[in-house]
Amino acid sequence: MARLITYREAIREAIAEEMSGNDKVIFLGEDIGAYGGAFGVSKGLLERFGAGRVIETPISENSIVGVGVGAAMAGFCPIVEIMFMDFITLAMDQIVNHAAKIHYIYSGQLNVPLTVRVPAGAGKGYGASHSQSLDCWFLNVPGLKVVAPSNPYSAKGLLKSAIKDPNPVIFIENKMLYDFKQEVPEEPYYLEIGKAETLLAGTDVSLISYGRALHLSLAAAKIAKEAGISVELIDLATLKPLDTGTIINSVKKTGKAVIVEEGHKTSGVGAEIAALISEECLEYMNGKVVRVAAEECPIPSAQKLEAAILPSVEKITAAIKKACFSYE
Amino acid sequence: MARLITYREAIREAIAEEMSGNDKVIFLGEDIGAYGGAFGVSKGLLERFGAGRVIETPISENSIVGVGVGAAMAGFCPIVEIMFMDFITLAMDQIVNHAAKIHYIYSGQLNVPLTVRVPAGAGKGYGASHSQSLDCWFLNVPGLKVVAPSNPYSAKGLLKSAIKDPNPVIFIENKMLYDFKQEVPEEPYYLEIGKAETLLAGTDVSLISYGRALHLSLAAAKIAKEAGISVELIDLATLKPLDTGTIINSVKKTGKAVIVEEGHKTSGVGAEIAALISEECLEYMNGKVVRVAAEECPIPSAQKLEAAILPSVEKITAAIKKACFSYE
Amino acid sequence: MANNNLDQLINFYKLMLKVRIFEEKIDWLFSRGLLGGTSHMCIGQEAVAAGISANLNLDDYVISSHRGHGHLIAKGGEVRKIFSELMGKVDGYCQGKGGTQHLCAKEIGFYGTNGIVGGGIPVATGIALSIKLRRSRQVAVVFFGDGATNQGTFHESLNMASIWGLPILFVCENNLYGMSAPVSKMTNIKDLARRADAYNIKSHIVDGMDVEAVFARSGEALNYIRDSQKPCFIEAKTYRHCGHSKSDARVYRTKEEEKCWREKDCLDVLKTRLISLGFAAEQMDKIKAETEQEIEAAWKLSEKSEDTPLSLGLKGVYKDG
Amino acid sequence: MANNNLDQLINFYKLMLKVRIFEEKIDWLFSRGLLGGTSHMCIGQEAVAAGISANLNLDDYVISSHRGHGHLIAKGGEVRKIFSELMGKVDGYCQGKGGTQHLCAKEIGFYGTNGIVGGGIPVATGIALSIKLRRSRQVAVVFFGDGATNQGTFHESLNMASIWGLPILFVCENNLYGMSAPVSKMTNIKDLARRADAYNIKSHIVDGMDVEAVFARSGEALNYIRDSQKPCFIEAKTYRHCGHSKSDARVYRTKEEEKCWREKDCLDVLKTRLISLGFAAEQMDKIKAETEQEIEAAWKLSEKSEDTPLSLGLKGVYKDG
Ligand SMILES: Cc1ncc(C[n+]2csc(CCOP(=O)(O)OP(=O)(O)O)c2C)c(N)n1
Ligand SMILES: Cc1ncc(C[n+]2csc(CCOP(=O)(O)OP(=O)(O)O)c2C)c(N)n1
Ligand SMILES: [Mg+2]
Ligand SMILES: [Mg+2]
Repeated sequence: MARLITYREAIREAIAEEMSGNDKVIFLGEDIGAYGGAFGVSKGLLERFGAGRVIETPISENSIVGVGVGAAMAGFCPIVEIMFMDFITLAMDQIVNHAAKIHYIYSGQLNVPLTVRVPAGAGKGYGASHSQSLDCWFLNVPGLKVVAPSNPYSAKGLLKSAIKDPNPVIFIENKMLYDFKQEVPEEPYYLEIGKAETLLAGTDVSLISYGRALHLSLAAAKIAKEAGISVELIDLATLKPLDTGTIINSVKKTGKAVIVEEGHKTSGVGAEIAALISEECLEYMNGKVVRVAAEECPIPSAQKLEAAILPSVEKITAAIKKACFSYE
Repeated sequence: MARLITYREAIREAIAEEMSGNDKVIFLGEDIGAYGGAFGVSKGLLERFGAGRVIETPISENSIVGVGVGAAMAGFCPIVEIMFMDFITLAMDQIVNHAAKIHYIYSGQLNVPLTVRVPAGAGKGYGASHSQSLDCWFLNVPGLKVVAPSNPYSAKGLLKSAIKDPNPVIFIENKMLYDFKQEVPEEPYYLEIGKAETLLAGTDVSLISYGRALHLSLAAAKIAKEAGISVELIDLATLKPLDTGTIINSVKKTGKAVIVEEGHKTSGVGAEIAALISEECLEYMNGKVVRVAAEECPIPSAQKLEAAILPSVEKITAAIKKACFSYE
Repeated sequence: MANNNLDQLINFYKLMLKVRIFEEKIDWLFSRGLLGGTSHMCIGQEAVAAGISANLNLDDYVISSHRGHGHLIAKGGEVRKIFSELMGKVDGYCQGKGGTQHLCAKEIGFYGTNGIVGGGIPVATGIALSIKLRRSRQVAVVFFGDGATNQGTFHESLNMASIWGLPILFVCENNLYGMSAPVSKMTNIKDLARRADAYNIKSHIVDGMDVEAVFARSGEALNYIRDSQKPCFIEAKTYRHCGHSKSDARVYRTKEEEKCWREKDCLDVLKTRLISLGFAAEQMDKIKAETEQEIEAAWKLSEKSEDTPLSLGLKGVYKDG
Repeated sequence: MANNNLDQLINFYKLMLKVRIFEEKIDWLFSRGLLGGTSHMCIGQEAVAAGISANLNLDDYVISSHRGHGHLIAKGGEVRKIFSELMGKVDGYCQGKGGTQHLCAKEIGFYGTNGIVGGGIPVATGIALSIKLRRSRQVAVVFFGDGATNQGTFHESLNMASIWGLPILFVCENNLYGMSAPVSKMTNIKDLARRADAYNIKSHIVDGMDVEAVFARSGEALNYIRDSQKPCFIEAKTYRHCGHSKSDARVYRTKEEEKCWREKDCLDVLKTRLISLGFAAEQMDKIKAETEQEIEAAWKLSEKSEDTPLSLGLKGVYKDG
């Protein structure tokens, strides 16, 4: 039986189910108790699981993650919430030098089953320090997995898998999606980390995206369809390990690619995908590769400015046209 | 008059000249005084400029950079040394949320003429927490400039420009290059940030690299030449802003590209360059785009393992062949 | 002297009332959906900024936190420019690029509100280092909350300020909560001022609801800093009557506690004091009315002013060299 | 009792000597170019690890710093496996993947040396949290230097350990320098133990050159932790006779200072004590000779053992799920 629930509820359910199923799953973060977290994700969890497992922390991002790393090394499966992805800048040492490396450098003696949940993205006028999508950094760090679901169904299934994963997973939520609703089964389920989903099959151009940008891409794909362009829309869902097979097969088929992300373009997630295409699909290309991303500018606070620098349906539509029609 | 000096000496000269020329230039870092810095770069500077300007700090990376940001906002031009690039993970907040954004978010009222010097790279058997090249992260951060010189001449000229630049610059030194010698003019000179250098002109394949990997690339280019392949070798020198013109023109000419970096491949610096090629040069390609980078593994301590995961002349040579000969 | 004192108190009253009415207007605008983004109001805490800033010169630096409107206004900031900033108008302090958490007014020495809890502390320390290097008699004052004292930067910065002897006043506005987290659960000491001992930094505890006390103590502290070239720390015990930010149901505290602190409200304390000094209640009402008008007029002006055009708003990532 | 005590002291002597001779061997190997990478020796500081670890059970956790060989050996680590690790051999603790700064021996509760100054402190705090959640009577002990106490993680972690009541012993080995930086210049307090006050954590100062004192005080501290489920802090005043790492000319300190501390060397202190208890000098010489042989033999074994093959050495980035 499925019912309509929000992305927020889906995430909450995933946490609750995993906490119910395994008493080694604990949850740490700022204001995750009575307050319910900055975005209301954790409402009710403290009441349900108690202060021994829903652990409210001081404002100490690097050490919160470090505590998660230590607890994970010693047999627990901590979920750490960093209130805004922007604040993960404070915790990079524990994520990159500790969580990501411990299994390898200690030659498999210890592992770090840690999930770091980070609400990312812009669109609410919160300004430059509360709106970033720093996703691409983590792709460059061996030892991490990175997940960034675009909808309630994948958010729930992937978060459950992330919590169960014996490796550290950066779980990127988009704050504009928290109220987005979708049918989600009542029965527990897991989704495999590392699998992209082809949302629309198409033949003319591969449109590759994830997270909130996926929704804009979907709208653009519909517009393109009306213009007679058949779009193959791929939701990456996992950013590391990338589902390179799905990407490559699609682009080999269509010969064109548009990649859409909410973060900044230079060296962003789209760069890796475009690079992959350049390495693997060159001889199949009959159109362009185009990246759509945030402009090269910190996220402004004023919402009109903010909207102008973010990817939009218009920009994606234009990119699709460029990919399809500007090849000589 | 030019004389043979090391990369280390070139950097030291750049600091000393800028400190002599402008008493607003100050230098902060751990063990940069009597000890001379972990790599001996700052030997003699304390004696020459005094403890008022060569300021030894406690082990507090995030706040050291933060202090640099504050001093920069208030009219100074601080150079901050982070002893190993790996430790910059601790300072990401001050770099990304503060240094990079202040000029924009405060609408130009303040600016941050800060230079953050970071010795990066592997090859000395220091292990996973002392060997990383995290260069690519900073490319994704609007507001930063990123420089990564491969030789004494460019190190000196670019560091002087970085210190003079009114914006924050991440200055990436490679620790394996400190003893590398080159002729460097005695007269002060500045090199423009944002310019790549074409070291070898060639027609068959563009070999794009920087830093220590540039030296391996040069050796590979010579081997390729013997095999009859004409390599155009480009030293990026600046990673942000990228000299896209030089890259694009070269690849349009050669129709093939090999990109070599010391950091990890996924979402690395090479990804951005390959993406650029995929966007701008598709219709000119007559061979492959190939990236050479560190394997997807933390840097092992054992030197044989370390050598195995890093780019090498052999790997680059193989990549050149692949780019040139595997295209159907 | 007595008259001077009265004038000073009347000035405090005007300033604190201005901050209060401004913040209440912001709250109201949010509740009506007339403002986007978010905002952290300092309703209840006005005396801290007012009392301290009265001891500052124009060229002294103030570095603020996410809860910074009061700090800015107390340093001489214009409410219209704050309204405009929150509205994304071109005449805002930062043309709408910054917003509430990234406000800056260089010309009055206000070096920014800051969206990162604890983020401003090392920045302020660096500014204090610049003062030391310039050998001027300026000071840097940095405001932060109780919650920020658990951040690594707090520790690192106080240590550096102490070993280097920097002219900086660390002001901890202990309003009992960091967002929803009670300071009593997030630290295990009674007075946050004790944390300064770990760096051998002199500290004061002051009743943050009493502007006179804040003024006197911070005056002392600032003189000490200017004279000794050493940092100083003030813990101001205070309370925010409002929620943490625009949408906070305040489930983490009791109505009784709120009521108890309402009764100690800094504006009421000051009113009582003014009346005891013979200042007429009608005069205060008049000030209030004038201030309300002033805020309304500023809001009207902001509303009418021009949105920042894209041509301007997306420029300025780099400073031209 | 007296005999027990003597046995204990003889054990300390053996252990500390083993660490000393091991570290001297490492130093010698570097000076001959027989080892790559780097290494931070603990020569002079042996009594701290020895005295504390004697109070620990196998299932207690030790989390160490970059200067961790002594901590590992004291917890029961095998010198051969350390040699092998430094040599990149397959029988090293981590198959050469980790090296000196990333050594781990899970089976004896040694949860790692750590290349990031201050990096192990939150990790240890998390391990202590796991103990609390499991309700076992284990403790976590984390070693770090004076320099590390200026790192943000130190502050953040001590605060969390205190508010949550975690069974953790924070051990600050104050050897007067963080690399070249004198603690007297990098902090502005006399005793680093005072920093624990800022979190309401009980602390002890102990003469780190006197293994008996370390043993007694840490025993007390560990009992307190196990009984009260509260953290405790020990500042051990000590000195490293050697340089910071393999290539350190020690320009930042005087020969007189070094000589003065040499005279307080922990092994000499212990020898004198043993002699006063009637233990024969020849016995000690014999122990020394045996230990030298043991270390040499271990080294020989490591030298001969197999390099980690690439097929193994580049695997294991992820744990299979
Ligand atoms: C690094 C960081 N972590 C978390 C937050 C979210 N946040 C904003 S204000 C706040 C509470 C701060 O408490 P305190 O320092 O006491 O200041 P107050 O809000 O009480 O003025 C939190 C957790 C943030 N902005 N930055
Ligand atoms: C985050 C970080 N910063 C700097 C270094 C370089 N470094 C290694 S050891 C050391 C000194 C540490 O001093 P202390 O904590 O007193 O330990 P000791 O070396 O004296 O045992 C420094 C600066 C590092 N490894 N990690
Ligand atoms: Mg507070
Ligand atoms: Mg030390």
